[in-house]
Amino acid sequence: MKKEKLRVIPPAERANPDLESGKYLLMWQGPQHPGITGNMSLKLIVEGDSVVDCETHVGYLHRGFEKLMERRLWMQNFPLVCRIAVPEPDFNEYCYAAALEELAGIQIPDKAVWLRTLSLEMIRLASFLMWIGGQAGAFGHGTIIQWSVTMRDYVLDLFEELSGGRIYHMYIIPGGVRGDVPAGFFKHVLEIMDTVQKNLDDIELVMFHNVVFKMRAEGLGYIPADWVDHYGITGPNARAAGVARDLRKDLGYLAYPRLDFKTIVGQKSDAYERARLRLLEMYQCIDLIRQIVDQCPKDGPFREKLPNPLYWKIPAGETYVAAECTRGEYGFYVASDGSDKPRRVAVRGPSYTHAVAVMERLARGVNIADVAGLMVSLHTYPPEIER
Amino acid sequence: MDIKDFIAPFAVWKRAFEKPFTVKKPIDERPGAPRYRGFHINDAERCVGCGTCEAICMNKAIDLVPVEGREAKEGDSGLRPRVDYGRCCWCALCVDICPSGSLNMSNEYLWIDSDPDVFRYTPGVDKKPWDGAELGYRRAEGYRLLDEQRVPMAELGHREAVKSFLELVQGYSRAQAEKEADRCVSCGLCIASCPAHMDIPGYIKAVREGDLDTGLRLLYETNPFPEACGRICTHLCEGACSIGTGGDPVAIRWLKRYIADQVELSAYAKALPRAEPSVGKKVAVVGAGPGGLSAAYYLALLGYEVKVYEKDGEAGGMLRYGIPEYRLPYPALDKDIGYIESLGVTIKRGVAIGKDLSLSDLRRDYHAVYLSTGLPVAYGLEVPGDKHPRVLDGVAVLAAATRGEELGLGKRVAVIGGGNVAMDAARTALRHGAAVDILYRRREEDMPADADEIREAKAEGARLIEKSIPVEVKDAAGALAGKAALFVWNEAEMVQKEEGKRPVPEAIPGALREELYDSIIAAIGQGPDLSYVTEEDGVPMKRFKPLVDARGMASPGASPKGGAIFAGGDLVNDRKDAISAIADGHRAALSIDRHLSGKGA
Amino acid sequence: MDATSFAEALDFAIGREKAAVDFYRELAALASFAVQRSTLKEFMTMEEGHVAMLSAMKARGGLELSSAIAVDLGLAKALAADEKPAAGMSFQDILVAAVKKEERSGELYVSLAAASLNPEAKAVFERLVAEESRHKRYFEELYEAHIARDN
Amino acid sequence: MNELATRLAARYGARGWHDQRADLATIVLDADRLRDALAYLRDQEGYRHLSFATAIDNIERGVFTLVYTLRSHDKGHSLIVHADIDRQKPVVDSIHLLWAQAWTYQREMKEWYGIDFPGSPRVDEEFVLEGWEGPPMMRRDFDSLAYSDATYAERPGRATSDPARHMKEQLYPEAAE
Amino acid sequence: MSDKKLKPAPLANEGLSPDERGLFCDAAPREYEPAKGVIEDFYNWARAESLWILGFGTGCGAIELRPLMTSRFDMYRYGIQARPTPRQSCVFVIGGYASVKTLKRIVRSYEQMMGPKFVVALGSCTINGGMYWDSYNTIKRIDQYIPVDVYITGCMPRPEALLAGFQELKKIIKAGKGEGQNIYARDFAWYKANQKQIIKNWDMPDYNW
Repeated sequence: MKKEKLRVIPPAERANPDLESGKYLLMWQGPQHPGITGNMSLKLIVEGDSVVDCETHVGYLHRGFEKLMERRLWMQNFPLVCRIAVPEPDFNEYCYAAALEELAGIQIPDKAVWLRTLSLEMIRLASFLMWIGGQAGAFGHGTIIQWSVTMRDYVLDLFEELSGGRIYHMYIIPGGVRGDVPAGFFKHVLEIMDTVQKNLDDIELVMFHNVVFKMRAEGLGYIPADWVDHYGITGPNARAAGVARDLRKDLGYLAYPRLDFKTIVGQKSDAYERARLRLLEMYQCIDLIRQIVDQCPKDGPFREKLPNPLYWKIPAGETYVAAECTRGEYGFYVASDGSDKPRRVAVRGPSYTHAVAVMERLARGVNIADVAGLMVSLHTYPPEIER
Repeated sequence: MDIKDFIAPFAVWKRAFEKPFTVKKPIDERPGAPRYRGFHINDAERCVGCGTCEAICMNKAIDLVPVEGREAKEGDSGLRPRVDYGRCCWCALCVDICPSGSLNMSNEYLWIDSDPDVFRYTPGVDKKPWDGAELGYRRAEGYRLLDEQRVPMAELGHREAVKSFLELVQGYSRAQAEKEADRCVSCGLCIASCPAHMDIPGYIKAVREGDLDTGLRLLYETNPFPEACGRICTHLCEGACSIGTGGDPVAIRWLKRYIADQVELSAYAKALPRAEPSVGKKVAVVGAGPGGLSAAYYLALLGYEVKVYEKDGEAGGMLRYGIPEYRLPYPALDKDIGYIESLGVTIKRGVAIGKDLSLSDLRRDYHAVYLSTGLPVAYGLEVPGDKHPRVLDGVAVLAAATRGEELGLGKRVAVIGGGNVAMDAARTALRHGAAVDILYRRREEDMPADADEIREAKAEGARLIEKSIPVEVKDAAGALAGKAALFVWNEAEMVQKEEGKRPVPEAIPGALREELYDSIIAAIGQGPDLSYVTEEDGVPMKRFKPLVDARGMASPGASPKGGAIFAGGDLVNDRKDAISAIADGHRAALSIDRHLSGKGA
Repeated sequence: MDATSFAEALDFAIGREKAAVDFYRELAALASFAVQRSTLKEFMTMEEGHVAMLSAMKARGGLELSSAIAVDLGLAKALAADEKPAAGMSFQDILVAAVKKEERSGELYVSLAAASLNPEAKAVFERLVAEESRHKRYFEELYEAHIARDN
Repeated sequence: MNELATRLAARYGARGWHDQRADLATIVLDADRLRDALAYLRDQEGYRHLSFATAIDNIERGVFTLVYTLRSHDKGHSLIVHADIDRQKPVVDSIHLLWAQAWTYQREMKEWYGIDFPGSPRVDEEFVLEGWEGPPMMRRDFDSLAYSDATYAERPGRATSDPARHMKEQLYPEAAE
Repeated sequence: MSDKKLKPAPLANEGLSPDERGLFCDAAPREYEPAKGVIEDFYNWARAESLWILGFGTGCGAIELRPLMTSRFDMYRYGIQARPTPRQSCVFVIGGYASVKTLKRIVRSYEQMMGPKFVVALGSCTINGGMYWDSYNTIKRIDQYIPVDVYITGCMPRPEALLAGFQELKKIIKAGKGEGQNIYARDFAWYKANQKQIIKNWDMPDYNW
């Protein structure tokens, strides 16, 4: 079986099927559906068991963050932003904090830089661990999630120890971080990394050398490299298509320039390749975390003193701060009018394009049973689309 | 696809005998981490009910509620935060910002109920299983959202200070003032403690926002002596400041001074309210101290024609004659008084009531009279020998210094007393090159003087001799007779004689000490001079002072022929500080207006 | 002086209180302005109250005085009131005179109690010692609160 | 980067180039030349990646300010392009043909601000809201709290006191206001 | 709550096309009629020990269900499992905030669930709006729209708290006090009125079963 033959590039134009003809069936996948990530829905038009057309419907999780943030003080938004993306809140915290610091002209202490990097890498690992369970599950493979979610839980235990929160850490606060690492924390980190790595080895064997997974994932959802710019695809989805873009390298924020890592690039750009690339990035995370533990300064302040948060005004200006999250470019656009509240905060989540424009296009021609697997292979997360 | 893809998955069978991941009894076995952000706990004793937690809470999860058995008192609103767990997001910003550090979080996270209305409680007041939890979120060492340190005030060094009467405190620059104002959380706990109930959060906000005209207007709403109070106020407000519960209180006094210093006198009129049109009534004020002039200011604003009678050559009362120049320079005081005069208030300087004019004259010529004559009479030591020519009285020494007279205190000076007059006298003597001992009957912590004053007097070189009961003043022997005196005191120990009362100094038998001084300045207390009030004025008196009602009126049964008499300030109240006198003056002005206009009688 | 009976002892005490009334009356005659007179009158009225109280006790034939001796704040000993208050007397002058007077009364009753053979009279004098200590304490507290605020 | 500013100024009347960071600049354009300028930036200047597009309601000036953030990965530089459009007549050219995901942003702006992009796919459909009857909710004159209070029931029984007022009532009620 | 005793509004599946209308039941929900004595006790025990959750992640709360479902917390050993369809589920977990758009699906899913059915609400948001108290798109009190049996506070409540919530629910069910379904039937008109007040495009049947 030649794999290349499986790569079907769906048509650019939307189909306009005649639903009255009886040839097609309109079906909804979601919001309450086991084959959907998060609370969103796909409106599928199917012919037999293959999808003719797909429309994404979002908004089930719309809370109006961007409006609410305009009502709150700069510091009051800090607990709010992490809720935008539940599996990886820290990217929100970082982008928001960094944007504020840039606008207010605040330099954060070196220790905070390292601890921020640590928490971003830890949550990257945790988020990938949750994703990989979902990816396997979407192809009917229930074992992986039993392992990987537990591994994720171990990472969350670390977060709990560090920040006092399991899901919402609220650790990266404008000005630095909220506390130094507790005694013995780095030791725990290294222990957990060993456990996770061992488990990843198992997952590698069981999932990536599983004939069922291979057959279902290979060739599914092929993204040509020239779509990357056209669709604004970022992160592993772009890297799996052979486009070497990693904001950690490109922007060189936080402590990344001081860490030793290479951008992992794929080639085949199908669901299997993307999954494999993410697995490699998980190994990379573990490696980075070990480097951070090794290099993080032991002493020094962890937060810059800021003005009274009740009246903190940020000089008028605007900025866009992006970071490489698990799924790609995560960014906060923050505009200040010089008052004590933001004028506008806009959140750029990678799922915005991956789950809508890209998904709609890729779903065409796919077997219904593979829609869930395809969606998970794009690693989307609805709340960052609708905020 | 190769054979490995079929076989590899079986490899993990090797894990079958490893320890499973499963937690046996999750609910029992997994307490929250030591830093876990669980339910709130609050030390209700340390909490002062400032509501800063409520202000920072973006979820509006916190209400401040009255608590049974907890009354409002100075520096404590008596309210306590109540948390709605239908709102809380466990971000702990409330913990991070809490000025007193009383609010924390336990590591408890289990709370399940069928009734959605139960998820509210007042931590530290309503009993909860997690009260007193050892573990849970506390703000990290070295991490606070509020700045616990006051912006340092530039002051003359102590060595420099004693060489001259230059003002010690330099005042804040704009950047410093705005930074200091930024420390305030606008809780308003201070307002109740200020005798004048000034809108302190309001004018601090004005400083923060650089709107000094508004700041000045807010100051003058309750206090027409911002320059003076900005320097010498007893700042009870700072004692009540919620920020002071976990650090330095906000420098409220210096911020007040900053506002007044920054606005030129010529620009005052633009910022401040104009006087009402004349109501055609006249009021006399006796005594041009802070209280009398305050009454005059507010009366003038209300449209009264006000004349102030002052026995001394200059207006200002104790602010001028009692407080040395290095604490309150005369130009600053002149600015306050100058603005009051600019509203049309006439100050008759050098006119003593009781001598040049009688009180009944005033009652005849004015619709109302306000007595604000303060406490000009210094009390004596009342020990044998206290009439020795080298025993001086503190008030007189300070007044002479103000007048620029030669003091001739000599090289060795004793100051008897622990109040602000004693400190001022001691520091004045230091500036005249004397070596100064301050003798006080009790301990340093019992001294009624401001802590700052005591600290500075000591820093400038005064020696503090605590627990010393005056026994006798003896004339010096030989050539020094009449020119120096021996001060004899008895060393004392503090004895707690009665439960709940302050300890009493008791002389240690035989522990007599004596020391030769060129001058002995008695500053043990002062009393009023009421020789100008006669029985005909109808002023009821008790314990050597006029009795006033809640309105400040001292002549409830005043005959219809004469104007009513009101009294206030040190003469009447027990606080005996400038800000209380100012508050009395303001209150009396309003009462006089109500009395004369017939409003709200 | 040797008081022999309850009634006589009380009579003696009433006499002392009456003398106190006269003391304040004499001072008031010296006074030159209103507040002095009103203060002295205040104290005088208090002493008249004592007279009335003791007289009533005598009539009822029972002693209704507490035996609790008030704590001595130690001011009386320290104060030197050699001179009698004069026309320009201040509150301090008046209070010093009052404290001294109460102290003298107390001392007198102490010696009377010691000298009394009649247990009844002795008891009366002892109670009067306590009573006078409380009067003195009253003036001492006034002195602390109004005069020696700063020392 | 100033050469780019000059070229954009000459070709599209761009102005107000501001370097926010070494790798981020902002610039202002006229709305009617926006699409051409974006196409130029994409095709000629290497700004091939559209990070996001959004709008700001500058109600004080009576305009919506559009925000397009482009990135040139070759130059390692991002450019935020602004264009004001009349708040009363919020219509602007669609760029859905330039970037394949742009229509989603435009759909969002249509729903959230009421800015129309004629020709953009599904632009008139509801995006995140359903059955919304209020005005576009990201407009500054829409008050979220007032709407929420009027629409969604709150659990009763809450009351708070202001410390200063409470202390006045308890400690010195006699003082005049 | 006295205002719950509204007169039942005339409800019908009007507005739906005739053939669609035929797909739904056209009768108001009824209260559950318990069996006699021990038999009902037995039923309740059985119900309590097999809680089947509807797999519908309505808010952030869904994220802590995964650890619960998987090996570390392993809820299967407590007789709890997730089901893909409302028709097979008896427990609805409201995972925090509910936007209006989701509420519509919540109502629909809830009504389609088999009785006796129970609702567990997670987090501050379900109790009084939580951090989205001033949002234009989220409700503040879920109990205005569907009856709730157990509330679990937290943001997010941990898996252990969820588990404790389910244990509490079990106790309630065993005691025969899981009244949610009956309350919904009794105050049906009130719930419908509340739902319709905020779900502006009511294009679904009034009777969703």
